[in-house]
Amino acid sequence: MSVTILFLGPLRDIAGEQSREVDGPLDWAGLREAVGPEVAAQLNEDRVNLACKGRVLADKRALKAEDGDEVALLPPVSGG
Amino acid sequence: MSVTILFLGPLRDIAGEQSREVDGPLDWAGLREAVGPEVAAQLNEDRVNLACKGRVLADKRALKAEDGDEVALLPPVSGG
Amino acid sequence: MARLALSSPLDVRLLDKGLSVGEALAAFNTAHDEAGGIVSFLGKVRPGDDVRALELSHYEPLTLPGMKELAKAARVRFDLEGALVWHRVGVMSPGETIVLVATAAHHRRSAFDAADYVMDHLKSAAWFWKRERRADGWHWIEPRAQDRIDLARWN
Amino acid sequence: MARLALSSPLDVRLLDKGLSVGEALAAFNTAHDEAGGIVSFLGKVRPGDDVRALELSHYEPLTLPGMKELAKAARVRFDLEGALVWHRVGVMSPGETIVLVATAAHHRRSAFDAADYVMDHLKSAAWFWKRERRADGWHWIEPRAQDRIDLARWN
Repeated sequence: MSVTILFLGPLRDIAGEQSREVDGPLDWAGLREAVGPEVAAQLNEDRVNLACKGRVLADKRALKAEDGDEVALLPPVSGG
Repeated sequence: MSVTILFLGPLRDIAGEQSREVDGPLDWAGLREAVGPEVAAQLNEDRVNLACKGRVLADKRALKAEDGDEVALLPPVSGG
Repeated sequence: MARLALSSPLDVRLLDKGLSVGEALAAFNTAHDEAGGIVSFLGKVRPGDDVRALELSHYEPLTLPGMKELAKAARVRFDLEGALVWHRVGVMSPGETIVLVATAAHHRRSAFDAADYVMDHLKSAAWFWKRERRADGWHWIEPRAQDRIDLARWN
Repeated sequence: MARLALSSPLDVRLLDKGLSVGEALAAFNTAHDEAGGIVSFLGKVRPGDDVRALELSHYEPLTLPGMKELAKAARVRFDLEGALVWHRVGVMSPGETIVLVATAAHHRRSAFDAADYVMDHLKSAAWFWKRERRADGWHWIEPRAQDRIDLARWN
């Protein structure tokens, strides 16, 4: 069991992979460390959101993920 | 040969008929006389238009219809 | 689905019987496969309000030419790739289609605005006269004040 | 035409392959025969601009629930009788449909505004990420400034 970090949209290209498994628990500092400096820089931007267990966090800095959780990094969207 | 006067929409009910043939030539005064006082009162209103030979007249008081022409009385429209 | 031939870029019709909306829109879509956005409006006789039937009358020499002018004006104003403007005449029952408009454009805003523009003009600036049959007989319908306000937006 | 079953009043789908626009709109029309007005928007991959393919990705736990919330919000805000909100995911070619939205309402203004509202939100407030393949490879697309301005109209 571990925390799954998912890279959505262009963050996948920056991360160089679609997902990564890390040991829980995982907080904001741990996440930024786990994803490397380039993705961490993106994460700092307001327009990049974070979801944990399928819910978007109102305050991404309050992340508290446990083993088994999925954490998704959500860059700015473009649909339609 | 004569001038055909066509009553469109609700004017048909007021006129009590769909069309009427009158001898040409027909001008604004002649038209108002030919259609009777009730329709003539409607004709005086700005929102009632007049077409002659399939063209809406910019100035309906300038009507000059000859035998063979069709004159259409066009009350306010409502489509769609 | 049977292939329906549309004239392109503008297909403008007066129809004296029902129409297949799905077929018309599928054909319009196919005819404009370069367009990024297609908007359609379908207007139907509403059941309720005690309306048993609706009749639309027109004046042959003016109505269709006026609709063609309207479609041309919309095409120029909104830079459309194409438009379909179909309007029923005659007697219709509740649930039946009165009008079908479709617009194809590069961008969605143009397609939306153009369909809106065409509908506002069909409602209160095209040569149609509408009456409804209720329990107590036929009643002529005048454009609502709202229709005139809608139309004035485009001036 | 084959009968397509729609959920009513709201039919919201993520599709991983092409769709028949004519069939969908015919079914929507049939499902809402009490509505006076039905508006649809169809968005397609535009040929040209050197785009060879377009890919839309999504995030399963958020995307469909978000679209359902959007449809519900539109229904309440514009007093809709129903709405259809279908969005493609995966790789598409020029000419293929990306999105189909249809709205049914008592009055045409509500149907127009609701379709417009849903599209503005799908463009820049739904969980999709879009990239285009051009001659030199794939490029991620960010919402245009105009898309954000369009969205702000509804606040």
